[in-house]
Amino acid sequence: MGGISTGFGVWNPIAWTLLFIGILIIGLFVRSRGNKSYKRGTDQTQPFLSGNREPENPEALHVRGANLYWGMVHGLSGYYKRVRESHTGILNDYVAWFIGALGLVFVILFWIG
Amino acid sequence: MSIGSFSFDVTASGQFPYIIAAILVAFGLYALLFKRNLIKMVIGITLIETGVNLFLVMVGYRSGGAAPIYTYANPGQGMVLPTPQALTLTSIVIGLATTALLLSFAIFVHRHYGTLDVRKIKELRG
Amino acid sequence: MNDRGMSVIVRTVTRFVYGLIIVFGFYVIMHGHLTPGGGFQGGAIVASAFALLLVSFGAAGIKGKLNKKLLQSLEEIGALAFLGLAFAGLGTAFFYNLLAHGGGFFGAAVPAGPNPGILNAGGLVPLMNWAVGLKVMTGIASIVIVMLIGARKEETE
Amino acid sequence: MNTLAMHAPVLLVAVPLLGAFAVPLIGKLGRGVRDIFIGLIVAATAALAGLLAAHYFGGAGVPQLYVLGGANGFAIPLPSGLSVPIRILFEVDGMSAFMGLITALVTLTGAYFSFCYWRERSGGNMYYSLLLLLTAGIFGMELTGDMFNFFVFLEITSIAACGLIGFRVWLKKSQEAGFKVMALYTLSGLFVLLAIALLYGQHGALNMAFIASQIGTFGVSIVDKIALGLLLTGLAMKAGAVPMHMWAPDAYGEAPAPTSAILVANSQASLYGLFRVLFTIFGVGASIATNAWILIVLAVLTIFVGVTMALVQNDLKRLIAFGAVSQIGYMLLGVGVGLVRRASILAGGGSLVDSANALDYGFVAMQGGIFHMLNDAACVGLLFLASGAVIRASGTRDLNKMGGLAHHMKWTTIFFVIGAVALAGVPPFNGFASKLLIYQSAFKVSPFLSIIAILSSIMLLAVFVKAFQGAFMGSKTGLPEAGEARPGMLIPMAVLALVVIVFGLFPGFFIDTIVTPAAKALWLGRDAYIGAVLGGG
Repeated sequence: MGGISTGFGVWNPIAWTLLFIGILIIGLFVRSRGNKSYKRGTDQTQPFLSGNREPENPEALHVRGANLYWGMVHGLSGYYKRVRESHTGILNDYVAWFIGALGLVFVILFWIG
Repeated sequence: MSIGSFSFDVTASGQFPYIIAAILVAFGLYALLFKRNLIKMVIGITLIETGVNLFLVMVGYRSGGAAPIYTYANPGQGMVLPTPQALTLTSIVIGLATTALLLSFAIFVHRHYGTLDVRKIKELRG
Repeated sequence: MNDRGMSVIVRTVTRFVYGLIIVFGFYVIMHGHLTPGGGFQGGAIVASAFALLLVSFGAAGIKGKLNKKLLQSLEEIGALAFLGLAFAGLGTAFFYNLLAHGGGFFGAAVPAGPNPGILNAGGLVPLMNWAVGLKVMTGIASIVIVMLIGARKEETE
Repeated sequence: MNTLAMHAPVLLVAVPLLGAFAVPLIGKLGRGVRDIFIGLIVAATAALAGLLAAHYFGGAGVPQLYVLGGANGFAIPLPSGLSVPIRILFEVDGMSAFMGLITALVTLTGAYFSFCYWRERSGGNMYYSLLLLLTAGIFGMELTGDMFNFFVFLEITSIAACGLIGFRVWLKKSQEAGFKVMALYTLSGLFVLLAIALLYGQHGALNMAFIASQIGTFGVSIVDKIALGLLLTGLAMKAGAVPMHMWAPDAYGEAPAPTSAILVANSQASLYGLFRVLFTIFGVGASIATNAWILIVLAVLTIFVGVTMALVQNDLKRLIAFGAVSQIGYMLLGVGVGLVRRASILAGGGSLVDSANALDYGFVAMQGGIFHMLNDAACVGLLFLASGAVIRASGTRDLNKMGGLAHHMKWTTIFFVIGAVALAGVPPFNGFASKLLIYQSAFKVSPFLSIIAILSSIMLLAVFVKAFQGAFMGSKTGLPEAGEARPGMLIPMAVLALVVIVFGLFPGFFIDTIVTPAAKALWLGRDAYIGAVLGGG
């Protein structure tokens, strides 16, 4: 019930959810059979910070949103530089984009058909 | 060229208003693209609007037609099309509202930014 | 422009003409269903008289004479009246002209051909013209007042 | 047909309009009375939209016509015997009714959320007045069958939307956004008006069905093509398609949180206008394939640029706004792929009726694109409402200054996560269902399209991980106002979350009942749309 068939495959969310819950239960069951060597009050409960000492102020540990994808943005810096610079914030440029797109659409419509 | 009792003026002078409309739109676009002052950009928008309105009125014009008012034309006399005139009127009313809103925004932008130079009003970018 | 308005000449001429402008505006609204014009045009003419008063006497000159709150209330009433008249025809269709060609109130038929027209015609159209006229004259007047207040704050800062 | 259902199309516009004009007067009676009045108006509007949809999807299945001001039909017979469709018509087919449902959902939740959102600050009568005006305008755009009337409603939404963006005159950025958005809206509106004038000059009528039948009879002339280009670009700009999207993040980001979602619904209404133009008015003729590829190019650009720009935003609302821009691309992609298929069917002399089922990739793409409109409205609405609650609690919109809010606002966190994963297309939520349809059918046209769409969905998930990490994760902070949102704000969010979950768990049911009729109305409803107005078939 409730599934969709796309002509290429079938997607049934109810079956998927039941399967997900089943796998979750199996996973939890496997986990519960594991070795219970966890001891409270020892160094095991401390977060692992590459061997560094935990800072006094817990907020220093919070990776702020802006830093989250630093690496990826850096890797794509060539693309990002161009795209961010095209969002200049100047209204004339926005109008120019619109007129340019309009011109392009006209060229396509009349040239290609 | 004629349809029924109306005729379309296809001579050069008959096309004159269309040319004026095109020129008005072009001037308006020029102002929007190259003028840096917010007020001048608003003027550019109103110029485009005027051009479009002129075009609308001209679309409904039939040479020899009377003003489309019931009590003005003789029975049997042709009238110019009333619909585009109603449209133009509506468009003018809308234009009044948009222009008023744009100018109010310009006043407040000037109060906050201390300038009307569009190149300096770009806190929202990137 | 300062708070006291413009020169004596302008103020004197304004005293003469602003009443005439308002009367003319009301004429345009009233004959909206017969001649060029109508609610919006007439309302704009009346509002231009308010704008003239504002410009020539300055903001201080009209203080207490044009009540912004009252103008805005009248604007809403005009809009509601227009919508109410549109709702009135809902028995048949929205915007249905109940009164036209009924023979009674605003129900006369206008003869074809050049004639001065009959005011008592047009059904709901003249009433709607009045509603729109009320809305537009008060609306534009309040826009002008608000913008003047905005511009004056600008000068003092 | 009962009287209420008969009058529903016009009442959907008239009731919010009445509310918009009455609010300042009712507001004088006090805040409680005013809020009750607005609540009633919005609820009545939503009920009318539901009634209209129930009438179409629950049986009628034919376009419903409403003639404004006319007792006896829409055409006024002239002495010459010519009968011109001059009256203003409202014409409701499956797509209109479907869009009405979306708008009703978004405005209902947005308005009820506003009551609590503005409690301390000066919400003001004007805010609600503009909100109701915007609602009326959006409904008008979706229901009208008249080109010029469409333009009027377009401008009403422009003015009301910019009023909502900029009514907080003490905020610097909102004024800047208001001016820019208004200038661009006006420009696009004027080009749409120019196109309408050209169409009027060519065909002598403003009725969409009449123009469509004229184009079907006489073919697409040069003037029609110019009008098509202007309409396509103008409406794509108002929908926020890249590269004309620059206003969209400003608008969605600077508007008050409850109305941002309504602005997205406004963009979707422009999208509806675009689809109406491409499928009904220019639905037959030479250039359908070209139009389709223009849509697809716009779609790919919108999806990719929207999501990559969202990744680098540090302002919570601007981030969601770029995400919302990218979702417009999915709708364009689905419908564009459908249009490509439709063009090839029409060119090959195939039957549209035979292909209107789940076995034809073109129709599946249409279903996906249209279903995604509803899903996007629900998810983006949920995200914007949640961001409003977050901003109220933390007093900032900067992701670098927030943190640890999950400790204070558990429910808001849950709702935000639901909206975010659903929008990013994580199963089993509704975004996945519609995106799956788009991926699989776009693959048939070009694998490249599917790859872009899937990659961008994954990146969108990354974007929301960033927002979630920035706003909700981390240790408890000493933010002064931090605390759970009020019930009045949580309930609208819960309603939207429920919609997201239910549509995700039972997509087949909703696709069968509402999405397929809406897609069919575009896919093969052209003749019925024209026939309802002009008679015959």
